[in-house]
Amino acid sequence: MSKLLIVSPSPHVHSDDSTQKIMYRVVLAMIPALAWSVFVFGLDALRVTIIAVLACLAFEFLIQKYLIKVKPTVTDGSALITGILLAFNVPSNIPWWIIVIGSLAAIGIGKLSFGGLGHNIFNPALVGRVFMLISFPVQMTSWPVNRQSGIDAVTSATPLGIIKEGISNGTPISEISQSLPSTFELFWGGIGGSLGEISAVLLVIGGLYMLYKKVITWHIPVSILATVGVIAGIFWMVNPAIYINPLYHILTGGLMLGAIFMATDMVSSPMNPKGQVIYGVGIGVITISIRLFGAYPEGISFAILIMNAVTPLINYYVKPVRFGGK
Amino acid sequence: MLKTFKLGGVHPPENKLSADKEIQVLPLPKSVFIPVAQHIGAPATPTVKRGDEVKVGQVIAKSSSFVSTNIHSSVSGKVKKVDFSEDSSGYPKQGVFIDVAGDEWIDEIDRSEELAREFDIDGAEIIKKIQEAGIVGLGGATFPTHVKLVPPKGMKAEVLLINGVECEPYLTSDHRLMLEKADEILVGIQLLMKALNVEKAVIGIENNKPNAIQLLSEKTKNYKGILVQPLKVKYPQGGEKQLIKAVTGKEVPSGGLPIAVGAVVSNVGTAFAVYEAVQKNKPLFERVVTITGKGVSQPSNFKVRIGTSTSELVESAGGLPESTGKVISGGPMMGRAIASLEVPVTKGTSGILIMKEEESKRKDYIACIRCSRCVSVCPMGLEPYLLMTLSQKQIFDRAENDRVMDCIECGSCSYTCPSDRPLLDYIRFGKGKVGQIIRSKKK
Amino acid sequence: MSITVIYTIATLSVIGTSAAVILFFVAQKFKVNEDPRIDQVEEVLPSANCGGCGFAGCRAFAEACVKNGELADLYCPVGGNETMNTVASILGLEAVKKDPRVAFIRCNGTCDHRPKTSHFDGATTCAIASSVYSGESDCQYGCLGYGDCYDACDFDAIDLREGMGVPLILDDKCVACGACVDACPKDLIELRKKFPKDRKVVVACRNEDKGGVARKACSTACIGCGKCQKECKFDAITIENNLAYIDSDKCKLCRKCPPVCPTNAILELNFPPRKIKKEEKEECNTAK
Amino acid sequence: MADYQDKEIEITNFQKKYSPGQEVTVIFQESKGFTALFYGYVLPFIIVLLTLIVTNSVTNDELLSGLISLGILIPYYITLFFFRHLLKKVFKFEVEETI
Amino acid sequence: MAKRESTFINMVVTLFLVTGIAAAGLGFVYDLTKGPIEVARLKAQSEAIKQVLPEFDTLGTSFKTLAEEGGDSLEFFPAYKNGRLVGTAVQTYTKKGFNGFISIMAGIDEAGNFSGYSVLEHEETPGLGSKMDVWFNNPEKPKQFVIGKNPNNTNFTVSKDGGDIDAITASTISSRAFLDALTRAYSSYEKNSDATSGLTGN
Amino acid sequence: MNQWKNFSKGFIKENPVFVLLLGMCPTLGVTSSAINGLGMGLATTFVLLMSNIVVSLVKNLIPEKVRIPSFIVIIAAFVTIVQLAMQAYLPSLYKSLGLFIPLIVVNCIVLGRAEAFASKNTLVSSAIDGVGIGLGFSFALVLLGSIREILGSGKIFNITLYSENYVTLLFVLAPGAFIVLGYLIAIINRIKKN
Amino acid sequence: MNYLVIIIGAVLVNNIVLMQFLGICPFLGVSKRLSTAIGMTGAVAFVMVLATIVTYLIQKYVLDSLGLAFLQTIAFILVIASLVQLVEIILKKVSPALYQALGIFLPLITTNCAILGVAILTIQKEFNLLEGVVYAIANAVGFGLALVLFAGIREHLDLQDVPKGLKGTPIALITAGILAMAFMGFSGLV
Ligand SMILES: Cc1cc2nc3c(=O)[nH]c(=O)nc-3n(C[C@H](O)[C@H](O)[C@H](O)COP(=O)(O)O)c2cc1C
Ligand SMILES: Cc1cc2nc3c(=O)[nH]c(=O)nc-3n(C[C@H](O)[C@H](O)[C@H](O)COP(=O)(O)O)c2cc1C
Ligand SMILES: Cc1cc2nc3c(=O)[nH]c(=O)nc-3n(C[C@H](O)[C@H](O)[C@H](O)COP(=O)(O)O)c2cc1C
Ligand SMILES: Cc1cc2nc3c(=O)[nH]c(=O)nc-3n(C[C@H](O)[C@H](O)[C@H](O)CO)c2cc1C
Ligand code: SF4
Ligand code: SF4
Ligand code: SF4
Ligand code: SF4
Ligand code: FES
Repeated sequence: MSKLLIVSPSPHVHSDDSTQKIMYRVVLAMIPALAWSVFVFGLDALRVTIIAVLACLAFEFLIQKYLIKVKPTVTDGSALITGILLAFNVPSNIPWWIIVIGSLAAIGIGKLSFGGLGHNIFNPALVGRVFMLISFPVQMTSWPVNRQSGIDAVTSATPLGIIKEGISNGTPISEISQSLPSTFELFWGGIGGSLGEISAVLLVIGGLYMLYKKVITWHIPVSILATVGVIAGIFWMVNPAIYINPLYHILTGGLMLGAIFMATDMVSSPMNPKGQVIYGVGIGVITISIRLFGAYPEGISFAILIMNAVTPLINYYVKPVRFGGK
Repeated sequence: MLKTFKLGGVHPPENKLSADKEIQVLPLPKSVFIPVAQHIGAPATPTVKRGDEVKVGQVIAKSSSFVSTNIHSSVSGKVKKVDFSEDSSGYPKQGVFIDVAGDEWIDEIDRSEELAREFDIDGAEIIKKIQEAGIVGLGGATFPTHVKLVPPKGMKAEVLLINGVECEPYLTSDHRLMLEKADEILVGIQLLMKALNVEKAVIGIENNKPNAIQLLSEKTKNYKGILVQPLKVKYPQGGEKQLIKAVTGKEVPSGGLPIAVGAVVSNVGTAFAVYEAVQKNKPLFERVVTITGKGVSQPSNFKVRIGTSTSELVESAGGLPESTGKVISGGPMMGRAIASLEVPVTKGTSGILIMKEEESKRKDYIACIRCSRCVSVCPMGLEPYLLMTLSQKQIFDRAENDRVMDCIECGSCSYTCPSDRPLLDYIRFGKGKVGQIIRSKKK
Repeated sequence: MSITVIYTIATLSVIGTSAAVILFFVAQKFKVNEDPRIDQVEEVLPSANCGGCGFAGCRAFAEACVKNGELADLYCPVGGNETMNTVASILGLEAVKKDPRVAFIRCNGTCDHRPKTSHFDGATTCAIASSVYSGESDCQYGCLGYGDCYDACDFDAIDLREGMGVPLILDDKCVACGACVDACPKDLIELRKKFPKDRKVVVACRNEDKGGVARKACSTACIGCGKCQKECKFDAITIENNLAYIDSDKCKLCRKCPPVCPTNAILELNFPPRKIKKEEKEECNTAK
Repeated sequence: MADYQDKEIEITNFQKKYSPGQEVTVIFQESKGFTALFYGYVLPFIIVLLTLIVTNSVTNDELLSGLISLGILIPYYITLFFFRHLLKKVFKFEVEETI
Repeated sequence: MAKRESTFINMVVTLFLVTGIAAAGLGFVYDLTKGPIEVARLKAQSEAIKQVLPEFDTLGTSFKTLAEEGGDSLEFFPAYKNGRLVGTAVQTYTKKGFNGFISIMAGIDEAGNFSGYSVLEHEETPGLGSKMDVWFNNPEKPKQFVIGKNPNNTNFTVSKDGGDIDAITASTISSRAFLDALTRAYSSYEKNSDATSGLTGN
Repeated sequence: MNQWKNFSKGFIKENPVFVLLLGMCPTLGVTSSAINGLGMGLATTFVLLMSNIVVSLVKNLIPEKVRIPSFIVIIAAFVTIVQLAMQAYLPSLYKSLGLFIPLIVVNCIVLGRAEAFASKNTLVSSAIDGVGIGLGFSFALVLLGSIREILGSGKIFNITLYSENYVTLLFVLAPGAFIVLGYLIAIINRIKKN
Repeated sequence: MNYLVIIIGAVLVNNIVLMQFLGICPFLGVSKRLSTAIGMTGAVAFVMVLATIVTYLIQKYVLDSLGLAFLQTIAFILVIASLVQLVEIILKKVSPALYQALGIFLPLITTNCAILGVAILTIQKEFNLLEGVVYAIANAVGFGLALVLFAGIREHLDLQDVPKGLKGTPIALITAGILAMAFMGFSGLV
C-alpha cells in the first residue's frame, strides 16, 4: 500500500449539509420579496440592494484581511444575507453613502468586532439598521410611494406611521383608516415602505421554504406573531377607537420581515425550542409596547436587538430537555 | 406498531451493502495475535508461554478479577511469543502470538450444528458457564456479560432487552446472525432470562430488517416470554439507553445503569455466544465480522477467529482497494480508525469498514453558527456546541454541570454540524478530563 | 462671619463627627485579617500567575509564604533565586536556593528522522490525537507535534516549528513554570537544570521499545545499547526499559557520551563546534 | 467498536491554568449565595419599603415615616443576630478566578 | 513627623477639624459666590428676555400665574420703554417634548404677536428636536417662522395636523411640543393681559 | 522621580480613562462635544490638583484610620467650590455638565490619586501628579469629545466643519459614547504595545 | 400611574447605566460573572433605597431649612459613605457568614456614582419621599437589568473568538453601545 491510512476520531461520516448551503437557501428565500420590491420601486430598489451587498462584502473582506488579519470568509454567504436584509430595511430612495455607513456599522461593529460569523451577539443587519435609523432619521423615515398605487416618487408615511400620527392627534381609528391601505393590500404588498417589508405573502412564502428546508424552525416566527396578535387583539377589543385591529399589526411595519428573516438568525437567537419561544414572546411584547406606547411607530428592530442581548441569559438558564430527567 | 426513542437522532445513509451476504467461514489464518485485554475491566493474565502447544478453546489467559474474563485460544498451534502489539485502540497491548498448526479443538466442545433447545440447568450455573467461556458483550462495549447478569444488591431485573438494532450504517453481522441462527439466539435468550430470573424478553429490531423481524416474530411463538419489537429506523437506536427508552418508555437516569429501570440489555451476538457456551460448551473464540465499504469488491460477513489480522480479512473480501483512505474497526459512526492492517479482530470487532479516500477526509471546520442542530439531534439532550467550547477552553466545572459525562459518544452531533465542527473530538476530551476530576475528587 | 458660615460649620461638623464615630468601628476591623506582608510579598512576585509554584496564582503563593513560616518548599520558578531572596528578606526568613531549570522536549523525531506511517485528521490537539492512537509514526512515545505545550505556555517560550514535527523550547524565554510538562499527553517534557549559556547534553528520546523496533520507527531513537552509560564518569546516565536517561543534576557537560551513541540520540546543544565529526553534529543539532 | 472508548487519555494534570493578569474574585455558590442575598438585602429592603408606605399613608409625615422605616432595620438586624448561628451553616464562600 | 496614632479621640477630633475647616472654607466661598451666582442667574434671564422682546429700558416686576390647564405656573416679565409697555416675556413650558420637559421664554409684543423666543431648557435630541431654537426663527422660511404671528391669526399646529406651521424635519413631536408651549404662553397672556397692561414701569 | 515623567505618564501610559479605566461615567456622560470634555477635564484637574496638595500637606496629621473619610471631605469641599465657581462664572457650561460636576467626588481617579500618591509623596510631586493625571483625563475627554462632535454634529469646538445634512447623529447620543470609547481604547492598547 | 411612569422611565427609557451614564465602573467591573452581578444588584438596591431616604431627609429637613443647599454634595457623600460602612459593620456583627458572602460588594458601592447620582437626581426632580424611593428602586432595577444582561453577554463572549485587540473592555463598551442603541427604542414610552 503506497498511501498512508488516515486516522481520525469517530464519527467518520458527515451529513452533506453545510453552513454555506444554509446561507444560500436563505438568500433564495428572500428572492421573491426582493423581486417584488424591484417591481414596485423600480431600479432604485436594485441600486440600494446592490450597494448594500457590495458594501457588506467589501467591508467583510477588507476588515478581515487587513484589520483583524484572519482568513476572509466572504464566500460563506452570511455577509450577503446581511447586505440584502440591510437593503430590505431601508427606503428605496436612500442616499448611497448612508447605506455604506450602515453596512460598515453592520459588518464592522455588529459582526466582526465580535469575531465574525457565529460570534456576534446582535443581529448585524439590525445593528446596521438601527444605527442608520438613529443617525439619519430624516432619510430613514421618508418612503417613496408604491408605484402600484399611483404617483411616482412622492414620500409617504408607512401605515403604522399614519396610525401613530393620527392617534397622537386624537383622531379615532375609524377616521384614520380611510387613509390606510386595506388589509388585503398589505397582504400582497400594495403599500409603501422599506424594500423588504411591503409584501407579507412573499415573505411568508420565503419563510415556508426555509421551514421546509429545515433552515429555521417554527418556534420563533410563530411565537412573535402570536404574541403581537394576542396583545394587539386585547387592546383592540378593549378600545377599538384608538387601537387598530391585530391583523393590521401583524401585516405592517416589517413585523413579518423581522419575525421570519431577522429574529430567526441562528447566531443571535436561543439554542433550544423552549428558549426560542421565550425569545419570540419577548420580541412580541417589546414590539407591541413600542408600537402602542413608544415614540417610534414600529419596534421590531429594537425588540430583536434587545432580545439578542437577553439570548445569552436564555441559553444559560434554559436548557434542552435532558435524557434521564432533571 | 413502530416505536422509537424521543430525543434527537439522525439518519445517516444506511449503506448495508452486505445485508444479503451469507455468513462465510473465513479460512484459518497462519498466525494470530490474541490480546489479553479484549473487554472492559482488568486485562487477563497470560497462562501460556513461548513454545507452549495450544488447542482451540483452551484458556490462554485467566481473568484476574470479577470484572474481567478469560481469554481462549482461537486456533491450535504453538505459542510464538507473549508480547505487545497494536490493537484497535491504536496502542500496543499485551497478547499472545500463536503460529497456527492444524485445527485441533479441545474435547469439551460439542461441534455439531444441531440445535440444542432443551436445558436443565440453574441460573447460577449458567452465569458460571458464561464467565468461564469468556463471554463479553458483542454489541461493542465488550462488558463482561456475567457481571451484567448479577444485578447490584437491592436491584432486580424485570425485562431483558435483546439488541438487534444494528443502527450503525454498513454493519450487517447481527442482521445475518439473526437470519441464520434465529433459534440458537432464542435459546440463548432463554438462558439469559433464566440467569436473570426474568419472565420477559424483548428483541428490538429496526424496521430496515423486515426479514429478520418476520423470521423472529414467527419463531418467538415457540418460545415463552419473548417478543419482537419493530423499531423505526433512527440512529443511535442501538444505544442501550435509547433502546430501553424506545421499547419500555423508561429513561435511565443520568449516570445510572439500565438496571435502575429494571432492564438488562444484551446484543443478539451475545445471546448466540451464550447459547454456544452453555449448550455446546464452546468458549468465545470466534465471531461474525462484516467487511464492507464502497470500494470493497466483495462486501461480506465472515465468521472469524479472534486474533486474525485485519489484512487477512481484507484479502478474503477482495483485497484492499486502491482508493482506500481509511480503515475502520467498527461502523462509521462509532468505529475506530486503525493505522495498520496488522490490528487483530477481537471480541468487540463487529465489522471492518474500508472508506475511500474522498470519503475519509474531514473538511476544515469553521465557527459555530449556533444553528442548534447538534442540540436537536443529541439523543441525550445535551448541548454539544457548548460542551465542545467548554472542553476547548478547559472550563471543566461548567462542562460537568452541563452533563458532559452523559454523552454516549454516538457522534450524531459531529455528523450533523453544518460547520463541520469536530464536536465529539473535544467532548470526548472534556469527558476524559472531567472523569479524572470526578475520580480524583472521590479519592 | 455670616450666619450661613456658622450653619455650614455646625452642620458639616455634626455629620462629619458622627461619621467619624461610625468609621472608628469600621476602621477597627479593616486591618485585622490581612497581614500587610502579603501585599509586600505579592508586589515582588512576577505577577505571572502561571501556577508554576504550585499555587493558584501569585497572591496565593504570597499568602503561603507569609503563613508558612519557612520557605523550604516554596519556590517561584519564574522569579528564581533573586525573587526568593527578596521574599526571604521581607519575611526575615531563609530562602532555599534552587538551580534554575529549563524545559526540554525529550524527542528529536523530526520528520526526517521518523517516517510518517499514517495521517491524522482529527481535531489538532495532542490530547485528542493521543486518545485516538499513538501517533502518525510508528513510535508510540514520540511527540505528536500539535502543540498542546505551545498553548499551555504563557511565556511564548515554545516555537512550534511548523512542519518539523517537534516544537522547540526557547531557553531564554522559558521560566520553568512547568505548564507544558503538565500539558504534554506524551509526558515528553522535563524540567532540567539550566547550565551556563544554555548548554546541555541530553537524550532526546522517550522510546522504551526494544532496539530494533525503536530504530525502525525513528532513525534517531535511543535503543538502550548502554554505550553512553559506560562512557559516563559521573554516573549521570541510567538505562531503564531500553532507554537511556541523563540526570541533569549529575551531568558535568563533559561531552563524552554523544559521540558514542550509535543513533545520535544524545544531543549536545549550544556548545562551540567540535573539531571532529563536524558535519554530523550540525545535522542533529536542532537548536540554533 | 461501539461506545467503549479507551479513556486513558494520558493527561496528568487538570488543574485550571491561570493566565497572566488574571483577577481573582470571591464568588459565592449560587444557590446559597441567593439565600444570603435574601436575608442580607432583599428582606430588609422589602421591610423598609413596606414600613415606609404604611407609615407614610398613616401619618402623612415624611420625616416621621422616613425615620421609622430606617429605624425598623434595628430590630430586623437584632433578630438576624439571634439567628446567626443558623445562618452560619448555610453559607460557604469560595475563591474562584474570574475568566 | 510621625504619623498620628489612630485613637478614638484622635480620630474624632481629626474628622471634626477636617470637616470644620472644610465647612468654613466652603461657607466662605459660598458667601463669595452667592452674589455672582444670583447675578449670573438674573443675567441669563434678562438676556433671554432681551432676546425675545423689542427694545425696552425697564423690566417690570415679574409675577407668576397658573397656566390655563393647570400644572406648573408661568412667569410673566412685562417690559417697558419710556414707561410704556412694549411687550411681555412669558416663561412657558411643555411636557410633550420628545424627551419630556421643555422650557421656553416667549416674547409677546404689545400687539399680541410673538416677538421672539428663546429655548431655556430642553432634553430633545441634538440635531433633531434641538433645532427648534433656530427653526421657528428663520425669516427666510415663512412657513416655519413664528415671529409676528399669534394663535389668533395663525393656526399654531404643525401643517401635518392641518396647522400653519411647518414642523422640523423628522421632529414633529418636538415641533408640536414647541407650539404647545407657545400656545400655552399666549392663552395665559390673554387671560392676564389686564394685569400686564395695568402695570406701569416702576 | 523624574518630575517630567511623573507629569507625562498620565497622557498615555497611565491614562486614567484609556488604561486605568477609571472615571468612566463623566467620560461617557459629558463628551458629546469637545468643549464639554474640556470643561469637565479642567474641573477635575483643578480638584485633583487641590486635593493632592492638601492631602500631601496634611498626610501626617491624619490618623491612619480616618484617612479615607478625611480625604473624601477634602475632595468634596473642592468639588463644591468648583461647583459654586462655575455656577457663578460659567453658568452655561455648568448647565451642560449638569449632574457630573458633583459626581467628581466619587470619581475614582480623584480618591485613588489622593490615596495612592499624594498621601505618600511630597507636596511638589503630588501637585505635579495631580496636574499630570488631570490633564491626561482632560486629554482623553477632549479626544473623545472631538471625535464625537466631528462625527455627530459636524463641528469641532463649535466650528462647523461640514454640513449638518451629513452628520451621523448617533455619535452625539448615548450609544456613540460607548462605541467610540470602545474603539479608542482598542487603538490606544495597540499603540501602547508598539 | 405616576409611579408607573417613574418606574418605566428609570428602568427602560432613561436607563441609569445605558442612558444616564451612572455607575459605569461597577457595570464594567462586576459584570464578568452572572452570580456576582446578581449579588451586586441586591446590594445596590438596598443601599440606594437607604441612601435616598437618608439624603432626602437631610436635604429637606436640614439643608433646605437652614438654606445650605450648596452643601448637598459634601453632605450626601459623607452620609452615603458612612451609611455603606454602617451596613457593613452591622452585617459583620450580625452574621459574619452573611458578611463574607456579601460584604465584598459594599466597598465597591461607596465609590459608585450611581448612588450619589440618584440621591441628587431625586432632589433635582422634586420628588416627594415615596416617589424618591420608587425612583431609587426603579434605578436599582434598571442597574440590575443592565448588569445582569451584560453579565450574561460577557460570559458568552468569553467563549467567543473576539479579535485580540478588542478583547475585554473595548468589546464590553461596544456591546454596551449597541445595547444603548436598542434601548433607544423605548424612547417616548412614558
Ligand atoms: C463499572 C460498571 C459497572 C457495571 N455494572 C453493571 C451491572 O451491575 N449490571 C448491568 O446490567 N450492567 C452493568 N454495567 C454495564 C453497563 O450498563 C453497560 O451495559 C455497558 O457499559 C455496555 O453498554 P453500552 O454498550 O450501551 O455502553 C456496568 C458497567 C460499568 C462500566
Ligand atoms: C450510540 C450507540 C449505538 C449502539 N448501537 C448498537 C447496535 O446497533 N447494536 C448493538 O447490539 N449494540 C449497540 N450499542 C451497544 C449497546 O449500547 C449495548 O452496549 C449493547 O446492546 C449491550 O449488549 P452487549 O453487552 O451484549 O453488547 C450501541 C451503543 C451506543 C452508545
Ligand atoms: C435617536 C432619535 C432621536 C429623535 N429625537 C427626536 C426629537 O428630539 N424630537 C422629535 O420630534 N423627533 C425625534 N425623533 C424622531 C421621531 O422618532 C419620529 O421620527 C418623528 O417624530 C416623526 O417623524 P416626522 O417628524 O417625520 O413625522 C428622533 C428619532 C431618533 C431615531
Ligand atoms: C435563517 C437565517 C436568518 C438570518 N438572518 C440574518 C439577519 O437578520 N441579519 C443578518 O445580518 N444576518 C442574518 N443571517 C446571516 C448570518 O447568520 C448572520 O450574518 C450572522 O449573524 C453573522 O454572524 C441569517 C442567517 C440565517 C440562516
Ligand atoms: S456524541 Fe454525545 S453530545 Fe454528541 S450527540 Fe451523541 S450523546 Fe450528544
Ligand atoms: S451543529 Fe455545529 S454549527 Fe450548529 S450549533 Fe451545533 S456546533 Fe454550532
Ligand atoms: S516552556 Fe514550559 S516550563 Fe517553560 S515557560 Fe513555557 S510552559 Fe513554562
Ligand atoms: S511535546 Fe507533547 S504537548 Fe508538545 S507537541 Fe509534542 S506531544 Fe504535544
Ligand atoms: S465614575 Fe461612575 S461609577 Fe466610576
